[in-house]
Amino acid sequence: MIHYCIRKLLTMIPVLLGISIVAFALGKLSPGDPAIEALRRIAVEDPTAEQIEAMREEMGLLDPVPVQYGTWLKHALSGDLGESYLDGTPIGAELLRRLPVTVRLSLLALFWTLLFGLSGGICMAWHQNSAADKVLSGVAVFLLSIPGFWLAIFAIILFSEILHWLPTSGIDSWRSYLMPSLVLAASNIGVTARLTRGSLLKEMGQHYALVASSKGLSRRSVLTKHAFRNSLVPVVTLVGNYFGGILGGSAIVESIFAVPGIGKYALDAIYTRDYLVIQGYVLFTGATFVLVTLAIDLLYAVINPKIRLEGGVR
Amino acid sequence: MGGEDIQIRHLTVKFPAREGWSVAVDDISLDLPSGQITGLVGESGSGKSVLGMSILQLLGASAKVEGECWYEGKNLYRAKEKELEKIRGGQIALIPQNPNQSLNPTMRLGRQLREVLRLHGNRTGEQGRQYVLDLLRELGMDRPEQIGRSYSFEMSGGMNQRVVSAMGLCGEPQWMIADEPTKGLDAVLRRQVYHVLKEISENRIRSMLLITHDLQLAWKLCGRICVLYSGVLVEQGGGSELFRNPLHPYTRGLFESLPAKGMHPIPAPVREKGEGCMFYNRCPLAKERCGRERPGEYQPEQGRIVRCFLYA
Amino acid sequence: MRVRRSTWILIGILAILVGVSMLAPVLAPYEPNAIDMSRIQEGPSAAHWLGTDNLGRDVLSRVMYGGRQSMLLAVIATSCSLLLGMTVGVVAGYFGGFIDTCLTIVSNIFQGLPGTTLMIAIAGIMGGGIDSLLLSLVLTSWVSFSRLARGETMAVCGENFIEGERSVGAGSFRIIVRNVLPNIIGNLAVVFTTRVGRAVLSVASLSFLGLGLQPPTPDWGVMISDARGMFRSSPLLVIAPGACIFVLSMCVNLLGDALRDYMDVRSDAGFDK
Amino acid sequence: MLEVRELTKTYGSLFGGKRFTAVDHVSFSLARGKTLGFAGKSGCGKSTVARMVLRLIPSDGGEVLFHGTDLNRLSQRQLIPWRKRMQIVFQNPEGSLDPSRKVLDSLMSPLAVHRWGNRGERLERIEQMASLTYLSTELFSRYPHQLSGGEAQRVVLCRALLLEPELLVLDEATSMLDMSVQAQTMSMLREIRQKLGLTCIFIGHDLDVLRWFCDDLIVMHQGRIIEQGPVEEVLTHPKAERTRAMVESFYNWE
Repeated sequence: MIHYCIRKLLTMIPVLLGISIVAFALGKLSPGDPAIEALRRIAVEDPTAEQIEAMREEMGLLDPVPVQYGTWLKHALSGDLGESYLDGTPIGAELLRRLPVTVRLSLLALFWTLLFGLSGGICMAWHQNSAADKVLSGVAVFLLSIPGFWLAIFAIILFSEILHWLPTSGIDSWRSYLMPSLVLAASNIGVTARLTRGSLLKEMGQHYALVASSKGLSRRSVLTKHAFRNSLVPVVTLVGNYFGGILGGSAIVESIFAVPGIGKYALDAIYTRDYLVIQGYVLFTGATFVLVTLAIDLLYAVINPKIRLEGGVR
Repeated sequence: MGGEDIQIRHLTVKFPAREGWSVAVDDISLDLPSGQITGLVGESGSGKSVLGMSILQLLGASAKVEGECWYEGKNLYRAKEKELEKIRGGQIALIPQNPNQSLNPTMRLGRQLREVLRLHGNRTGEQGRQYVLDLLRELGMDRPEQIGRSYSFEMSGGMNQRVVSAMGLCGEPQWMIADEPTKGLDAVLRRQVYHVLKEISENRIRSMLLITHDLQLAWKLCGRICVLYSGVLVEQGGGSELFRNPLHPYTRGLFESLPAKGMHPIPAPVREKGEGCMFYNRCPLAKERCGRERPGEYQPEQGRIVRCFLYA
Repeated sequence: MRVRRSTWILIGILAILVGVSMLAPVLAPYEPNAIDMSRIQEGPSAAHWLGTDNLGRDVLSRVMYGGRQSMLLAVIATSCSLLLGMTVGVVAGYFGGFIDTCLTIVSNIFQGLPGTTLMIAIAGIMGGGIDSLLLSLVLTSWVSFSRLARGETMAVCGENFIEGERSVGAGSFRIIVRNVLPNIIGNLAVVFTTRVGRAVLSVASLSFLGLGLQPPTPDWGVMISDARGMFRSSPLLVIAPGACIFVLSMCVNLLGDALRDYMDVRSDAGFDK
Repeated sequence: MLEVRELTKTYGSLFGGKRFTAVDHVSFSLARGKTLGFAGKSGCGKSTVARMVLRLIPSDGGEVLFHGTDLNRLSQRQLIPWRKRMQIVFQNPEGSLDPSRKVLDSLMSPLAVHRWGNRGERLERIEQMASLTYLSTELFSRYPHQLSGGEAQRVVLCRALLLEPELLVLDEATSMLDMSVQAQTMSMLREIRQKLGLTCIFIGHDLDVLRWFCDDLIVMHQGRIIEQGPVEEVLTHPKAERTRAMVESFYNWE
């Protein structure tokens, strides 16, 4: 188990480094000259060539790229991601302030995904090939095919404007999280339900399940006590991917529901061409995702004793 | 010990195939007398495992089972699921083939064993634990406590074989069905399995159905032997008599192809399959009649039944 | 194995969607961008079956045109991802060792970034448009192909028949082309299908956010984005393009399922008992 | 014809951990037309030896002299002409044929690799070998999953014989087959061996089959040869303790 944890931690490092390189590269590739932007911020509207050159020198833009990366990474690790072009606020602090909202929203969506996805999948597998299975399968395909933003528009019209049950935007109370998180979870619920169904049916067809029924266990017991836990293995493996989808997709949902999370911050920054914010957003989301994936990997080891005991290869 | 006989009448099992049905077991009637080991011998595709699994109704939803199987006054093929759950493991237990795949990889072995105790029988708590430990020790395991805490993938195939055997015994059943216990094992493991089965049959459960392709194992263990060929029961008789003097041409051919007997093969199909005997196309002694008509069951001597016109 | 009737229906619907989009210049009753300020936000009528939008453009014509770019983009981007991912995955899986380790680390990095995040960032920095969409779609989806291809290749290479080929003296290239690829292409095709569906949704989402295709391009995502505030007054402006995206993506998903079932049946055909 | 000296293979992880010697300084020689058997528990290294002789896996030391040439020193490209002179048949018939290709395509492949003749000649050669292995040409248009185990194994054998190898390695080639199919395959093998003058290496665990098919026998245990000699001699008067135990447990169950 310890071996497994250490290995997982070690594989995290190149991934985090890679993400930081991607984020850095995105910043480098962004149009516009950071020196001019910086001068503009200190109210130099029409800088001369010397002023620009001096600013470049000061900002380290003349150093070789790896050195620039090193400096940037050092700053980033200490939480300094630069300042917004727009209002000069520190980006790191702003992202950190907004992060809990996004994480709360994403975790809630993950919760819905697991709750409805697993229970739907179990229900489908239990009633395999019956009408209930077909209806739920239809619902699952519906959920994973519907465009999230389209669903969001309908949800707002129905629940906020017509029924007045839920607030349209902002995050004033827990009720504000309800609609965005469900919209965010929709497609993942469909995917999880289908995966769980398939995985459960596969496990129910395994030899050990047959042997379990030969001991006199009812079908229900075979499913709940034997097959279910094994069927979770592929589901949990993919939960990390779903969380990635949720975290990324939260930007769209945040923008529609006006939720002040990091996704909304990044999208607003795109409209105002505030590239450093986008860079910070990529770094933050990547790091959050990697950490959550790590947590899921550890959960995976709990479910699968083979990994816990042997540190087996995934 | 002992329990009642199992009587199978006109069993036919079909599976859906690409076109129509494929028949795995074709109208077999068979008595499995209690108090002895009956061997069900045949090669792959002969339907021996299907027949064995049909007794416990574990063939899966796609199989179509026709016929009757009487045990303690009940027709198992028509029994309700609740009744079957009582019988499975409690009255008739299974020693499955492929022990490594027969155990749940994410559940400790001890729990899988105690599960049977909870379902059948009245041993609970410490008493049950002790019972399982004794059982494991009896089957030749040195440190049973440790095994209870392990998972199946930590154990060797031979160990898992003993665990599944113990699992079958936990419910103290009357009957045991052993499904291909030596499949894919090397000589050493095969001998171990033989000893486990012998131990069980001598001290715990006398009534057993041994499904196997392993003629030597059948010969060593079985009081009676039934030979299957493509879903048809071609010959039955007492173990030693059958081995000394096989009657059906297929049984003879099968024995001749044993490595110890010089591996003389059964000829490849020499003629078209007819409407009649299943073995017609490969039979060296086939007559014209065999291609037209199905042979019935003939009884050339006491206790032996052959489906072949040679004995009509 | 015969193709089921429901699958034919799916293929039919898809063919209609694709066909109408392709033939839009012939079929559409109006120019998609023809502005007619005298008929703003009209309801359905004989002249405009689906009504008009806030600039008096014919909604039906715009819907007919609206899938052209996103469908094409989705198919092209996914094909590129397939080629890239398959090459990387097969090479990593077949040769193993150091190459495999390097490629795995690279794909882990791409897997470590949520796809939508990367797409938003790329589109945000490069500005919206077809090339940034293409780039971000390929960058975010090639990993799923390479992972699958790697795993499948490793499984195939564990089989004896590959050793058999090697033992008669066949070279790596020959084995990859003649033995490995035919055995893994089926499962890649299934993933390809579902990925095309996802790509359609991604293009629509980005266009909706203003980061993909740009107005006045007649595109479903753009149309929904434009009409967002007008739902109460003219709901068809949102419903019609959205329904098109939905039906398209659902058909593609169901087609993927059918393909998967077909593969399963083919691999289970050896069943005999 | 074949001489193997001090062949060794170890497995182990890159970062230390337990190193495990699968084959430990194995030496033997095999004369033309003879058949050498390998026996031992599963995992004793006998299959690894066979794969190293054919250089399907690289060895960590030792020489494989085939007609005096050390195969271990040849590059993959130099090895190609040698490949057709030695062939292998594996244990599981299903895995030995490419599931995505029809039987005929699989049979064509070795001839195509060695650019042997034109299509007509190839077909003729395949038919010739098919009749030797009792393969009906009807099977040619089938996929592997449509074959029975015995049929699949005969296809593999036919394929191995196409290039007229001198050395044929049979790696538990019949142990997954039914008794009657095994008898059929083995008697066919004996017939072919005589007709083509093949030299064989036969790996198996059924001592009766080994006795029936082989001239000499090597018994391995944990990667080492513990006994070798004429098959009757080894099986009737085993010298090593483990060989005795193996023979004992095979013939005497009590």
